[in-house]
Amino acid sequence: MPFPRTHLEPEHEMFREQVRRYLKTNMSAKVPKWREQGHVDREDFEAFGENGWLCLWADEEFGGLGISDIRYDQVLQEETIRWTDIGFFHNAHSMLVGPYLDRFANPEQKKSFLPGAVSGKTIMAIAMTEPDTGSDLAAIRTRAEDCGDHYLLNGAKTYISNGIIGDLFVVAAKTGDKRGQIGLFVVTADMAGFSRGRHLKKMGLPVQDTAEIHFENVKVPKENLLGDPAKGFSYMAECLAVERTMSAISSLSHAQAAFDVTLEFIKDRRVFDRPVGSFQNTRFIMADLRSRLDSAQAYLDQCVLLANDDKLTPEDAASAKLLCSELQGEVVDAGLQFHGGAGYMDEYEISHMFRDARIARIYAGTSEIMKEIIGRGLGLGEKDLR
Amino acid sequence: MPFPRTHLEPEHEMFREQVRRYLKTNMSAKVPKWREQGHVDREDFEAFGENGWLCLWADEEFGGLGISDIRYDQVLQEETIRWTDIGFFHNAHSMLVGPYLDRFANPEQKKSFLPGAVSGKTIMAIAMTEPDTGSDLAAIRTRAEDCGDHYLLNGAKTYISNGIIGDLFVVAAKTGDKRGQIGLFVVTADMAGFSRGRHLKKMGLPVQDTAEIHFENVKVPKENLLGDPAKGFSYMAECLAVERTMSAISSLSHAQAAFDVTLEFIKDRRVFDRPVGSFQNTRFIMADLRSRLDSAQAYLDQCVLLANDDKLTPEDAASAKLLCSELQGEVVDAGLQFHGGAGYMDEYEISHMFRDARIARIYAGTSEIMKEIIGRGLGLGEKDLR
Amino acid sequence: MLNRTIYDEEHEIFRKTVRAWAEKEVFPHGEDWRADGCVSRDIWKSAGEQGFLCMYADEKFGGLGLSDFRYDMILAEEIGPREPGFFLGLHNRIVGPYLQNFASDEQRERFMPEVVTGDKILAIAMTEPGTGSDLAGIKTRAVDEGDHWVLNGSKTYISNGFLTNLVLVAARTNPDATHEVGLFWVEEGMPGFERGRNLKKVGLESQDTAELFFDDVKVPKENVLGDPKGGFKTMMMNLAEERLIGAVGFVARAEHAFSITMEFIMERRAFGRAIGTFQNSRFKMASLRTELDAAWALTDHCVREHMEGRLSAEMAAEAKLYTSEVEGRVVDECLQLHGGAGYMDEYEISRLYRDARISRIYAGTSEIMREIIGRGLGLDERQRN
Amino acid sequence: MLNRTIYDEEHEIFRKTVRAWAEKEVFPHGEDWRADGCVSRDIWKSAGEQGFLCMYADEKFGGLGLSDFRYDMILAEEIGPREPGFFLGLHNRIVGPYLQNFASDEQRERFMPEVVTGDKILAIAMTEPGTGSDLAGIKTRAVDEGDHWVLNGSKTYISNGFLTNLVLVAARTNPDATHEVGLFWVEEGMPGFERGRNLKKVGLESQDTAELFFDDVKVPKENVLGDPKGGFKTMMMNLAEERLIGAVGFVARAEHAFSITMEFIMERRAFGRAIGTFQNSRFKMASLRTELDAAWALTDHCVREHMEGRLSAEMAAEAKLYTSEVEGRVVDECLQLHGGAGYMDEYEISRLYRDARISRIYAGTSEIMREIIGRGLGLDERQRN
Repeated sequence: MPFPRTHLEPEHEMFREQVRRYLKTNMSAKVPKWREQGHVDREDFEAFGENGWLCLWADEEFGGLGISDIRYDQVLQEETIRWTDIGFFHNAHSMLVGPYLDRFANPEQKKSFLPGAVSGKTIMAIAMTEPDTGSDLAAIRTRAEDCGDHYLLNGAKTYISNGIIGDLFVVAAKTGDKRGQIGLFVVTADMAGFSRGRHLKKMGLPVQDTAEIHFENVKVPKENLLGDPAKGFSYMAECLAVERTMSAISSLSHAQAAFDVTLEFIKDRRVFDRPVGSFQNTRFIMADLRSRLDSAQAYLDQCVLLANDDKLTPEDAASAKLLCSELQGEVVDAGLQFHGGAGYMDEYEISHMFRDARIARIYAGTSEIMKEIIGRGLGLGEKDLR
Repeated sequence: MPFPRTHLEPEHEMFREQVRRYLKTNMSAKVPKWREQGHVDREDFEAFGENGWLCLWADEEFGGLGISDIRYDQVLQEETIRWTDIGFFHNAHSMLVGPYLDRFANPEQKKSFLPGAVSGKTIMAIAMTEPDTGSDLAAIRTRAEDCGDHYLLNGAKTYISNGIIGDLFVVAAKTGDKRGQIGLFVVTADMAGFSRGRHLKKMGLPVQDTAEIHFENVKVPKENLLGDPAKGFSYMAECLAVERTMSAISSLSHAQAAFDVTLEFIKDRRVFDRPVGSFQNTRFIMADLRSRLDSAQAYLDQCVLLANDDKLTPEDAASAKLLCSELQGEVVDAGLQFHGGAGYMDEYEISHMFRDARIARIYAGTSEIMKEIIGRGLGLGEKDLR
Repeated sequence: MLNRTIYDEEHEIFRKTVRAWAEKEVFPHGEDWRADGCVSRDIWKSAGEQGFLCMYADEKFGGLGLSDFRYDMILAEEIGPREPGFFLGLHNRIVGPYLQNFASDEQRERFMPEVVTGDKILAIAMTEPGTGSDLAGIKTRAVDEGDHWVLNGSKTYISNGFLTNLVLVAARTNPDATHEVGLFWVEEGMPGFERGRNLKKVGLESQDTAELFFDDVKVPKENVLGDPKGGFKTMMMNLAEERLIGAVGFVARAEHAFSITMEFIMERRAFGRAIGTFQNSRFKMASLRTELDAAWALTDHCVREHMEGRLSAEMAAEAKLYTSEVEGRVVDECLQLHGGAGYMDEYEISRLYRDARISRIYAGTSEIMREIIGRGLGLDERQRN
Repeated sequence: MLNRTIYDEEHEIFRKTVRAWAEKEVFPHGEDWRADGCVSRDIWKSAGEQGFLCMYADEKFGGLGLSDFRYDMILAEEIGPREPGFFLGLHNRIVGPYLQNFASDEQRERFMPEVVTGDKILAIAMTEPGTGSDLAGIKTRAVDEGDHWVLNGSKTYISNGFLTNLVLVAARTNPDATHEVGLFWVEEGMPGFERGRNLKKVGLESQDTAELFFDDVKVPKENVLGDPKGGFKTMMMNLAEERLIGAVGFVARAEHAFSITMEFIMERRAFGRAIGTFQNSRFKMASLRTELDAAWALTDHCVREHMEGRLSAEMAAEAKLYTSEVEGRVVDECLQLHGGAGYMDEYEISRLYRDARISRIYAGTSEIMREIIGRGLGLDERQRN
């Protein structure tokens, strides 16, 4: 019997049923095609939009449902990962990029960008990371020069999720010479000087298109500046707690799915005349993982409730992200191991899960950055404690 | 900011304040004496009794408060561990032995045993383990022979907590030759043929008196049989989920206290001209432990709520016990390490915590037994899966 | 870093030769071979020309008569980490020894010359769909038809399986006795012998791992290796060397991962410092360095024992277990220290991470190694009953 | 189990002698010594009579002129695990070498004879309250008063601190330069030299660990070891050997824990089977066996390098780090396999567990070892600026 999740109400479970039915019927079968071509299709975003599942939080005037309860996003993400592929990044669109528009866009900006975001006609991405900066966002070099009625944007970004199919990019760029003086700009793919670089090949997440993008004298009209041109850094900090909670949700959903795939396999696969799962070593490791999955789920669900009330601290979001991504890594590793040679072969789902999972301890802030955040919260920062 | 614990209501926190004030004022100072003599004093149990803190669940007619909400027991245990010593086993009295009386004693038995249990005049212990049986309870050898109006009890038990100061023992004994045919008997220390063996010396928990006890032709009146003489095994199974939850509570409270002691130490102690806590390695390990403590707490608190509703499965109780005791082991080990040489010295509290913690992965069922339980719950038992 | 003392001067000269050849002939083809899913036949012939194949073979077969295990260690160390699909160790130290030590003179005369030139690429076919490490569970059957055997069944996860033209196949020779297994040399072109797919996998992209099918394959009696009932025993005799050559490859790959990571973390900067100078990076690398050195010490010790002919199956299992687990930890931590770059194909660490994942599985999983070691300690119910 | 090849026949003869002596003279006193908080002075003299103390000392001082490190390894292996409080290694291989290698002829003549007989028990006093591994932070001061130095300060966690009658004390000799430190031989009976408490600790109950106080202690100039400003350098020169003898002791204790656990789990039964035959037990023991063997391989390798005079400080740090971490894992898993018995004083594993906990801390914590190894790799901000 699974550990009961008390934070979900009947309406969330009804929503889950609805999502599940749709995904199983309409999308599960597309996964091989997505993996082959290296991205989902525009129609997949649009289908989500038609169902009302993009940017749930958006106001009805923009076509949204005005639902800010992120338990719905959690359910959506859990079902997406279980029935399609963890690389379908509609959640990044809705909950990683979307919140910048929700929180910092002015009414005109909302009017112009949100309808497309909600319908899925406009696929969104965020462009922060640059070659050589990694987690050190204050060190970015992309510049936005104030030219009166517009900004002139120059620079390059990399590791951009939805980078190939994206239409709208929230771009972080330096607006002055001080470290951390950063503004956020809405750049659309049709602007002159915007170009996409390589579609990056990577170990896993084949469904997720990760790309480089370049800005060469892109004229970004002032109307596309989000909020204060010097406050981008604190805007990003503000959105990170939700981003990391979402990342933790993905990791844990993926870990739960990998656990289930493995559990099924080891009950079935026999060796030395017994099911692999009946060996004590297998049983003990699965038991240990089960208890940690349940514990992480209980914690994460609490974090989700706190995030709903805007009470989730950056430290707690970092804890959730750290825990869930590390656990995901352990589950897929053990799962592959228990598959034996089969686990190494592409035809077994666990092999994809293993490859897909490795980025989770890195993106949305590495485990090391998470520990810095939590550790500083304990008063152990090098600068605070002398 | 600590991770918010949402399962406690204001009345529990009021209770915590009351307990804390009492323990700090009246009991903290006794710890060195307890450690020296190897047990708490009878008066300490009686003091708890006077405060109404023993067997909270007992009916008012027996002097109890009729409170079956185990969050109060959780709070009591957390405060006991923080302000006195983890070896003061009033919780074993109230929540490990007590429930056998609560669940299986008939009205006459309750009338005769509960008032002393509630007042602390009768200190209770449970006698299951025997030399050579360990976790395999079905293999016990102590026998209770049916002699008409009484049972004749013969055998020996070991590792009995409260074994030196205990007055009343719930004893498991074979009542027939079938494996697992066991009855439970209330044996009092004044019965002829009852004797205590050695007060066992052990690595830690000096405040907890752990002893051997012997039964040589002890005549146990039939009125002292609890329930059905053949159902002791299933009675024990019934009580184990709560016992393990309590054990998990103790482990996690101890781990939290060890974390705090260490955090304080490393902020203060300097090496190479910097506080130990300001080194990145220290900060990262403390951050990792912090996130796991929070996660375990969220899970455990959910388990407590489930136990309150009698919905906690044996598997989930085993998960909580496994997780919390393993985490406790890691916290005290890292805590001692960060104390450096000081951590190895008796005068630093962390050295006691390190020694006290090692039994937690063993008693109330070893980590291996917990994994068996959880693993079988997954359908991976050797007998279920062929 | 541990000062390895196992090599003499002539070995280091050999190492230089190997390195120069590999830089020129092997490494430049990596990308193509990964796209092809196997290395080229030409590189096998080139290795043969260099004298790198089955050096222990008699000079009359073109070999060098040199059985010193350390030359194959050097091949594993120099080539494996950078071109993981070129399974020289499998040819030289896993299958080759069957031909060298257990085959008939006639078989050696017939096969060894081309094995030494690289015209014949060796493979061994034990695993079947659903059997994994459990050799007693194989279902491929060989039926004695007088002057030949008839082979039926299928094998999977066969390394070198796509390129091989001489494969040693394990098959049951008695339907009533699971432990009666024979070993048969199956040659390319024998009717009924077919290759299946070249399997796609997590890593080792340039290593051809294939399914093999046997449909009424007539195998002449001359192609039976030794006693057709005694294949198990033969297979057991070569296990120590098989695990040892694996172990060398695992530590070597881990060492390579360590070394490219050292470069990366001293070059890449964050928050104004080389990322290698953060205490966390320093401590992780220090721990990995220590584990690597313990792995080298254990491996070299086992090699010395092997050269003295006294390496036990349990010690070989310890070496295989320990080195593959260390390798796994090293590539994981090293990838982490690369950050996002570590996930991208263009960074070598991402390939090493994927390649390494099979080490804890093939040639006997870590679990099987623990069974062997634990049973060697006497911790086995069956031995006690 | 790893076949160790480091010992020759004469070493094994010596091992038998040590073992016989220890069974008769050392081990029977364990309980008393634990109650006393230290071993007896008599056992030191008995060891001296056997020729076990500072074997490298010149024959004219009663020594054997035998510098072979392996004899001290054998003492550590045979005695340490069962009588952890008898710190022969400290006397012979940590403090003794200062006298042998860096002292004046006059000091050697004066002290060595009694050091060899065991009448003088050696200790070294570096650590101070609040400094831990940070030697640059010591506050004990020595002031030059012409024909003598005056010592003031206090030391703590001094092993052999209660029994010692000749202790080498590190003190700052220049108030303005933290790195100018001198080493002083302080003798029992010098006015102002006092011992504090024999500290109670988690384990090592029979090892006297004490505080030492120096209140205007007049130390004659003849008792200065080498350059009174150059103590740091001297201390650094002996670190490799200090860590190596520690490492041997750690693996030996872990090996002993493994061996008593093997006995326990084959004897103790649960659910109708010896608990050693459960797969979990078998796998745990197999993993521990593997780690132990890696630890022996690494340690013996380092000893060989040390005997060749080429063991680096970093490699010694690796050996210390690795063996103490392995020891910690081994005693923890072994205790777990004992179940409730493992927590009881009457089972030896409970003592081994407590004894082992200091190994990751003293003679430089695991964190300090990682700093040393990591800096040796060049991963150090300071080296780059």
